[in-house]
Amino acid sequence: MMANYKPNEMMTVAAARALRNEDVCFVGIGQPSAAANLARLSHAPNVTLIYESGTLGTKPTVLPLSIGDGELCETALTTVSVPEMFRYWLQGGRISVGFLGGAQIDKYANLNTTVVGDYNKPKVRLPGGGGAPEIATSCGEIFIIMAQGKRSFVEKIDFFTSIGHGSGGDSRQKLGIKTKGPTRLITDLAIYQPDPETKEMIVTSIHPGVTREQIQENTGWTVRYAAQVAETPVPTAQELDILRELQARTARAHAAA
Amino acid sequence: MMANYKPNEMMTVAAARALRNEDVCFVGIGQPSAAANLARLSHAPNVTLIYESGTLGTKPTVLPLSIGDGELCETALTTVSVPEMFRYWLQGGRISVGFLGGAQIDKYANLNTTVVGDYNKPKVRLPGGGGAPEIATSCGEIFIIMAQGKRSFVEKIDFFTSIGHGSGGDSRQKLGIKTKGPTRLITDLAIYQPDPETKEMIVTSIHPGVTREQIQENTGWTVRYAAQVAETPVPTAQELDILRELQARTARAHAAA
Amino acid sequence: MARITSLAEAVQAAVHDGDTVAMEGFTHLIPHAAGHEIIRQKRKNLTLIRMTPDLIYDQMIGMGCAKKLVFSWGGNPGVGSLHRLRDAVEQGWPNALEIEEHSHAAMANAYEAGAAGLPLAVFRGYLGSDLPKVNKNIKRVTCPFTGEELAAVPAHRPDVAIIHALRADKAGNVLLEGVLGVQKEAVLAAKRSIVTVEEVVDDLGPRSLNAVVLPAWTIGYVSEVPGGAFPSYAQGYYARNNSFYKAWDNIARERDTFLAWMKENVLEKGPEAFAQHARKRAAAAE
Amino acid sequence: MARITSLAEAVQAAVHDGDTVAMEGFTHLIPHAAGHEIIRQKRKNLTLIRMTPDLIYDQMIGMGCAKKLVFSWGGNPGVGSLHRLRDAVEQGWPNALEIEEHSHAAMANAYEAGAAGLPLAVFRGYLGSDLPKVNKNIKRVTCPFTGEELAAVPAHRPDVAIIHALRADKAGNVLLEGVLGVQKEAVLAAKRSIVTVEEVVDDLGPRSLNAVVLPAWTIGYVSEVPGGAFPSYAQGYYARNNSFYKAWDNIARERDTFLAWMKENVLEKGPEAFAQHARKRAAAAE
Repeated sequence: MMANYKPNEMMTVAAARALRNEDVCFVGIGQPSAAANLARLSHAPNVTLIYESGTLGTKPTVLPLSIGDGELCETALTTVSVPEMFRYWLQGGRISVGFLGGAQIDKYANLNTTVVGDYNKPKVRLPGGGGAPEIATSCGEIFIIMAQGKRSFVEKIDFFTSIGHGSGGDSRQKLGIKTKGPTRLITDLAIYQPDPETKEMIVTSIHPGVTREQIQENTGWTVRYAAQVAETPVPTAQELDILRELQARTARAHAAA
Repeated sequence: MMANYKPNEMMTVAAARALRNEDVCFVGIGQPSAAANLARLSHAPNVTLIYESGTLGTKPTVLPLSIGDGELCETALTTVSVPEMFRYWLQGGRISVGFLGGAQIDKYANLNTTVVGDYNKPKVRLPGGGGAPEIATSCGEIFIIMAQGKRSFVEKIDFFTSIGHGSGGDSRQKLGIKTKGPTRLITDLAIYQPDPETKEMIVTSIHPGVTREQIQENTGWTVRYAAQVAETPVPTAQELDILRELQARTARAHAAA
Repeated sequence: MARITSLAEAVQAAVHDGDTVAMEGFTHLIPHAAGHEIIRQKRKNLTLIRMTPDLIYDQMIGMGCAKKLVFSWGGNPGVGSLHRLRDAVEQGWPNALEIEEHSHAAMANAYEAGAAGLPLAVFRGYLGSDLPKVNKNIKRVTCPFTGEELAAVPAHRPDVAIIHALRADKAGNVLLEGVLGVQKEAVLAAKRSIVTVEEVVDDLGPRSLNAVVLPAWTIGYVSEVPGGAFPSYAQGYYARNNSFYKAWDNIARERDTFLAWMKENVLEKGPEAFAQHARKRAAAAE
Repeated sequence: MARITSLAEAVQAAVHDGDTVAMEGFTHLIPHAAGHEIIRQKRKNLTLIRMTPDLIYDQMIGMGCAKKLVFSWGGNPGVGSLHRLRDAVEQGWPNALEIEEHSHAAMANAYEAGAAGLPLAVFRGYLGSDLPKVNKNIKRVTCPFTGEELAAVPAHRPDVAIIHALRADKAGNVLLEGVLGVQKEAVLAAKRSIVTVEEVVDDLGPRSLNAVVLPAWTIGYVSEVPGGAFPSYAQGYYARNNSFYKAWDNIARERDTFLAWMKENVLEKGPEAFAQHARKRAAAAE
């Protein structure tokens, strides 16, 4: 790939662009936090960022390492308790976008962050669901950020930690879920969106320089494509500058601590 | 009655004396508030007073007219929301003594503050239960303060707003209630306590100068007496001074507002 | 996202005939100015929800705005009865008033459940009380772990919540402090909301990291109405006017004195009439 | 009523072998010093409850204190796995560890319900998740008003809750500020409690009227342990030591490096060792 940016940066930039100024976003640590703050520092200055530690409307100068760094609280409109966060704010239906990621994903964007292998005799014990099971069903829609690979993009996930589109179609509605679920899967190679009928995640945009072969090599199911597949616009110089400055500030702050 | 105090003052003083330094007391407006603060300003300086408006550990200089006067909040350790008050503090079982009163009481200390007459066609529509239904069952024990009279001390109350000892005996336990219920009924004439078996409120102490005839004349059921009936000690000069100063401060403050 | 408008515009836009309306404020921060505006705009057939109906609902009921009242304690605190409420319930004047009666615990839990997006509130309540016999919205659920039977009531989900708060910033973020009551829950539980405030400021200013703030994006309308809680109070602005609460007993006792007072002090006035109460107190404090 | 004692005395009195222990702190105010004291006092067979097990439980599990873990997210935040937790679950070292796994929403609601004296928490959760298949403590209750099926989990009612807070006054009233997590709920839900604080002061000082305060009469033991949250942080005292969280990954990866670190830094030290972290930060800030 000939470019002055890394695939990871393309992924973060593409995720950031999906956020709107009027969104209220439940942010997870890592890539989602970078993407959400890039959005806030570029095209969506009024986007409302919420971290599950209770910080409402936070505007961190550096990215937090943990979900409850002091920086998040000090720059927030206010900070509520964690029970209140999950009752009034998440379950209350006040969040328009939730970000999720995971160790495994299937073509319906169901996620596993619990175990690899059998639950009672795991090959790898992963950290677990945390907020994901209810983020997946309570937020208006879900954006997923994950780098692609055959071990993570699998035909069948070992454990349903949080639901995406279930077994496709009207799976969510049948469970009584009223929210949209994953509307975007943003990877280091492409952007996927759900087929309107089957809800399978299909590629709607390919990042510059990436081939369909590369995408298939890094996906454990047969990848489908939209009728019209776009090329993701390259990160702008401004997007890269803001993202890199944010990450440099973050690295300095975390090293100093 | 030859005395330098009023029956009302005797009632308030007797109620105050029942509070202990280590009590956490859920205080209602009016007589309970006067009694609780008299206790705090005399023999029980560390008694913890809680008002249902959310004020924890409040130390008002003047008595509040309402349950949520600013004075209560400004002198409190802190103030919580009303849902939290009823969930964590009252239902949480953290209150040792609740004060109640009412328009009607029966011999098992069940209270009516809802209606006189039929519920759907009331002769008098009273204010209603407020916090009483759950105060009556969640506090460790209940002190009731009420001036006696045939219209209020009745054989049968028109509506069970809050339970005392139900129909007596183990009524409370049968309903799954684990708290003691009314342990003291303090009137302008006497102090009643529940019979250990039947739970009927029986007179255990008569205020100075009051006769059994007077008590019966002001009670709508046949009054029973403990084997040993005490005479309530007269209010001390100190008790009266503190109470009267408190009430004078209160009158001045409310007139000024 | 909060729109900062006049109170008249806010009521015009957010409160419709037949709505379920929750006006909260637990002694503190009762939205009296908003109640007067609803009376002036002649809203009818409202279902009024409020823990402690108090003077504000006595006025609205007496002026014929309400068809139903959902409440837990309907008195004039420390004074006595609400005469207009009693007249409506006992005599059907000016119209019959349906009542749905709860305990405070039930009402507080129902607001909490509404804010939490749940259909019901579950709590330990009403044991031994007759209220479940006269209110079909009090049911029981069984704990699947212990077998304990608990009380259940429907969550409050009003069409409109109306509260008074201390101040808002220009973006519409609203600060509450002091006796908090159920106001935050009422706003979060409602489809629409109006918040009157003592003042709109550039910045909410220094505050606790855990200050009670309703973000602008949870609120419909914000209106600056200094003194708008009178005769209730606004912590740090003016005190509760206990004398007025006592005086109300005489004003409201008879229909004609009530109507005369409402004409002079509500129908012929506007929200700006409340400013004198904010000012009077501020001056007195100096 | 809170007793102000040394941490060693508090743990001695309040934490017994076989107890169910909740040590909370959501990134902020994690009671690391108390965890070390429990390790030094060699408590065994504990059931450990915590939303985010984190380094503190990685250490306790690796040192053999725990027989069961009730949790919702067991990682090193922003870094990766908890190697001692994984070793216990995957290899049974130093002993097998039973796990009861929930979501954050369930854990937060279970603490809230415990604080509220309820036997269960009811919320909208676990829809489409496999967790109810592997956790028999996740059930459903039906709303009698709407028919909606909601999730139910038992309330947390630990034998002991242990938290770290900013400061206490001499009566034992405790102040929290900043990221609050579920600490207040954990203490109110527990039969006994220990609160370590950065400092014991004469007076809690100027604060919001709605400051988050645990009254002395809701707390068992208060112990002054400056720096006691390290490598977590104490708002206004010292920042989170993100470098230590990253370093822990290497320390805990292998059993021998872990044991060596625990010997040097925990077994051979006392609570006073934490003071350097409070001081270091204070000095650096000047």
